[in-house]
Amino acid sequence: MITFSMVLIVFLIICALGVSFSRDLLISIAIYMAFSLIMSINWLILESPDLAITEAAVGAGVTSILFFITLKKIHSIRTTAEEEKKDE
Amino acid sequence: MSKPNPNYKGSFWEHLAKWLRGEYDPVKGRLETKAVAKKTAGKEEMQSFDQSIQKIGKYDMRMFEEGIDRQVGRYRVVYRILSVVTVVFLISLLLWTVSYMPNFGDPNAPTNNEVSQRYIEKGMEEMGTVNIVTGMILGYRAFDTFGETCVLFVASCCVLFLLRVDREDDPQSAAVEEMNDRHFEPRNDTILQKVANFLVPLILIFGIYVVLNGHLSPGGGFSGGAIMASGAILYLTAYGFKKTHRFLNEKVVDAMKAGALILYSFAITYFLYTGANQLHSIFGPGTPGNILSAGLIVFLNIFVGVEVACTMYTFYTLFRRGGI
Amino acid sequence: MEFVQNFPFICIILSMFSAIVSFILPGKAAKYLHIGMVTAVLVLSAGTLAYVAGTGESYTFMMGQFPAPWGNEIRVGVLEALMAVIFCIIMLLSVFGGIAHVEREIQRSRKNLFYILLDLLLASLLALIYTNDLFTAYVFIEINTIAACGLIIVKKEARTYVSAIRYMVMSLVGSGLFLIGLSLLYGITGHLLMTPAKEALEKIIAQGTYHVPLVVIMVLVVIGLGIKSGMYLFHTWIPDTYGYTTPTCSAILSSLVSKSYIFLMIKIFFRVVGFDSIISSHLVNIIFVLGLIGMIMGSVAAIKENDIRRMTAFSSVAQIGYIYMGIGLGTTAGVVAALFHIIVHGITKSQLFISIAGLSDVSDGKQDFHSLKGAGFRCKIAGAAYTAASLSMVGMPFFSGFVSKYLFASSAMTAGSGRLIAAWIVLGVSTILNTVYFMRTVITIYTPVDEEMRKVHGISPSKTEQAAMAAMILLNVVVGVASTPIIRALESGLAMFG
Amino acid sequence: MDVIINMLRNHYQDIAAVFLFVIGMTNLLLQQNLIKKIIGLDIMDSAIYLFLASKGYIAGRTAPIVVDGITDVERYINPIPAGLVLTGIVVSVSVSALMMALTICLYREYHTLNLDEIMMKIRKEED
Repeated sequence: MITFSMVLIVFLIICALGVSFSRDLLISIAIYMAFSLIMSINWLILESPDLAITEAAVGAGVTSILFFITLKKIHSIRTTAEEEKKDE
Repeated sequence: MSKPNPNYKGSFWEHLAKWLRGEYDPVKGRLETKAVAKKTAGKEEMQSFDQSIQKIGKYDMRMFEEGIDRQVGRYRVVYRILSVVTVVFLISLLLWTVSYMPNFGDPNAPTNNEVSQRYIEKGMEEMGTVNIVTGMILGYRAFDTFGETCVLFVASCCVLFLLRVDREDDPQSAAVEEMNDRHFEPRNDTILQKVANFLVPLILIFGIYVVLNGHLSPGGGFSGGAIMASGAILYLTAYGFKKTHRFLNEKVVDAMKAGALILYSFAITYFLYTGANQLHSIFGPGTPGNILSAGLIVFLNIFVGVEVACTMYTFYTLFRRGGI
Repeated sequence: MEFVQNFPFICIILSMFSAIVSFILPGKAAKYLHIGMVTAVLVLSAGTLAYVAGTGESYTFMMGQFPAPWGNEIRVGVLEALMAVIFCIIMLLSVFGGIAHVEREIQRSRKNLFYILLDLLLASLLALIYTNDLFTAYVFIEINTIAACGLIIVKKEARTYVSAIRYMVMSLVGSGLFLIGLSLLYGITGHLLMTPAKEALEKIIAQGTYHVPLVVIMVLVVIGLGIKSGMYLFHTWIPDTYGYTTPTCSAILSSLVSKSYIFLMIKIFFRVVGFDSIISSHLVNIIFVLGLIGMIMGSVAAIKENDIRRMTAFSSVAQIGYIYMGIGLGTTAGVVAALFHIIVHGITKSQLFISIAGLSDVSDGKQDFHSLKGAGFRCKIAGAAYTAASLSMVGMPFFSGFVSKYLFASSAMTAGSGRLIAAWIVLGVSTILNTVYFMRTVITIYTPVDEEMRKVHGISPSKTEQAAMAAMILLNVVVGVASTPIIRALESGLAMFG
Repeated sequence: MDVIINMLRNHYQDIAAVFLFVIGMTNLLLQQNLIKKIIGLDIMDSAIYLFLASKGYIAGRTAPIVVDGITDVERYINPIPAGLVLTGIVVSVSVSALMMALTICLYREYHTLNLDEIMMKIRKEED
């Protein structure tokens, strides 16, 4: 069990570093989603199923959706701005 | 008036008068080089500490082109080293502290004292909850949880403040938002709709199950509410705003949210007031294990669930187009 | 149990409840509800103060059905009740003092949201004052932070978003550090309520175990709350935050929000870790030095500033330095002086921000010194309020600032001779610097100008705002003249803390 | 060497939490990109919660959900940290939602996600 949770921890740290060093924001967000899922498994190992279900629903679910929608919104604002420039 | 002093220009009085008028800065170029050496970096006077550490993050070549001299580059290197040193210091400080803490998984750690003992041994009897964590956050420490719901509420108010578009008062920006929303949006995607048809009821039922069984099994208002919200979000993504509006428009969501919060605050006031004044509460713990047990906790879970679901759904719609 | 003991609980719940109800009310109703609620809370807090001062004993109040180590608790003493009263008065005056600005600067459809933020801010301030539970403190710190961020962005201008982001980043680091300190404390004591945690810590200190974690906990809590209250070194968010939002919010942010964190810090010092272990860990020395540097550097930065509001914001850095210097003296007298300065600075700084708004309104809304020339003639009451607040900050007798400066100077004598000399020198230098930049503004706004410039350029402050300014001058003088009962109350409240 | 191995074995969850905390905080303070700042904030919060929750774990015991009516302390782990973290997770979601809303507003005004560039644009406006 210790080995398994150590592997999970190494994954967690790799994910955290990956977020900082990835170039693409979309990839960063996907890595963050993976981070949340691994964290949720880690909660299970720590015998806290309440936290696991909350982290899976809130961290990997809603927060990531909000990140994606933020990114999408930013892209659409950029596109609109570029179109306006073209029109001028 | 006295006659003008020939030595006036450049004198102390001229400087004073200029400073009073706001044209002259008495310490510019003198003080900041001595006392706050790091402030020489930019042309701005108040280049402050956290701005400076933010600048280490990345070499931004444009900064050099903007005519800020090479000094900035040198300072950035210094700050980069400084920040690395700070990080290493913080890690070693915390690790050093951790090494003095009780071991991980130690049954004799100071945390396992009479408090957790009572929660475990008496929790089911006093609160009627099989899930001890729920009994703790909604029973023993109910005030904290009410505060936490208020955190979500105040955050949703701030987001409303920032992003809401008033469709009646400001139709122009509403139209812009509508157009923005159309970008990158698949319209009437059949696969998505079929999948949503299948999944949305399942997700919603699961969410309701998690909320209602909060006192019996893992989960509770927060997780269940988030699950229900994700079901609603999936439906919205598949079918678009028009179809969703038939049963989930702004008024319904706001009314649900406000209603749940008002009922929650009434319930919590009753709970706290009776507790503090040693009055008899009409909501007893009931038979542990039944769905209608645990007194107020079932209702508190439902209120929290509805509030969380509505808030998350509002976040999503606000982010997408500034309103439901 | 007597019914009056329920008052603090009712205050907290009332403010949260009115926030929730305001969500479905129109803006005007939300405004009246807010004003009524603050008044009610003020009356209830005054009742609590009278009750606690009468019995001479503090009491704890169960927030739930279970007593101390199991359930939440709040604790009510003279100090808490007095702070609640003062905070309510400042809140009420600040809201009245900027009410026309709020009407002008905030969109009609968003007014109820603004009052929700104010209601929840008051709830969190009260909870931070009264709480006897560390985790409740954390939750309400978050409410406070988010509500404060909301107050920064109410004008919906591009510049305020940047200040909000910077404020949020710094604050979140602060609350993160605070929560880590809390987890460590929980790890070594197993308690989250202040009273049992203190008992457990006393045992730990007697045994000599866990010495290192204890010191780190203190450092983390001081840094975490220091960042949020604008201690020197972590003060960089202050000028941006106070400089661009609507005057009511500037006044509330500078005079209440940062002070509540300092109050919580003092509470944790006395009620959890014990002031003796703070002194023996030499942490007070660091707080003392940071306070002294802040007193000087804040004033220097204020002298360099050309925008009157940013100048006042930098003066906040200096004044918060005074408070930390008082705590850093390491004596009870020093802490009393610091607590008194919390009150004084709260009153005076809100007065400054409100009167600056009045002055800049009659100068075409500009805030640089050049445009403000002669503004004191254009709006007499704002000029008077500004002058009174400046004199108070400088330390003129008959104003509240004089008393707190006197308290700082006399309490320094109870500390060691090294501290005494350092504190006196820096107090002197800082007073001179204060005089320099405050008198500069006073001279500017009373520069003789011609007839044309004596007319109002822009909008004159409304009647309510003028009345609020007059009330603030009065309050300042009252606190300055009748300071003895307040100081006595602070002393007895601090004695109850232990 | 033994010290390090002992430390690793006895405190591995705490050590992970410390490293994640520092990574998250560095991201929050030093990253210029606002989205990455927010992710850093979330990682920092998760790390603190991991740190807090690891205080409640007791080796060989099960989750605090009463099975078969047995309410024996020797059987279940400490429920307090789990409850506190549950509170904390919701706080961190609300904070990050607020930060994202601020990010959208900033992007609308300045058309960039880079805080450095935003500061430079502001400085230009002021000059």
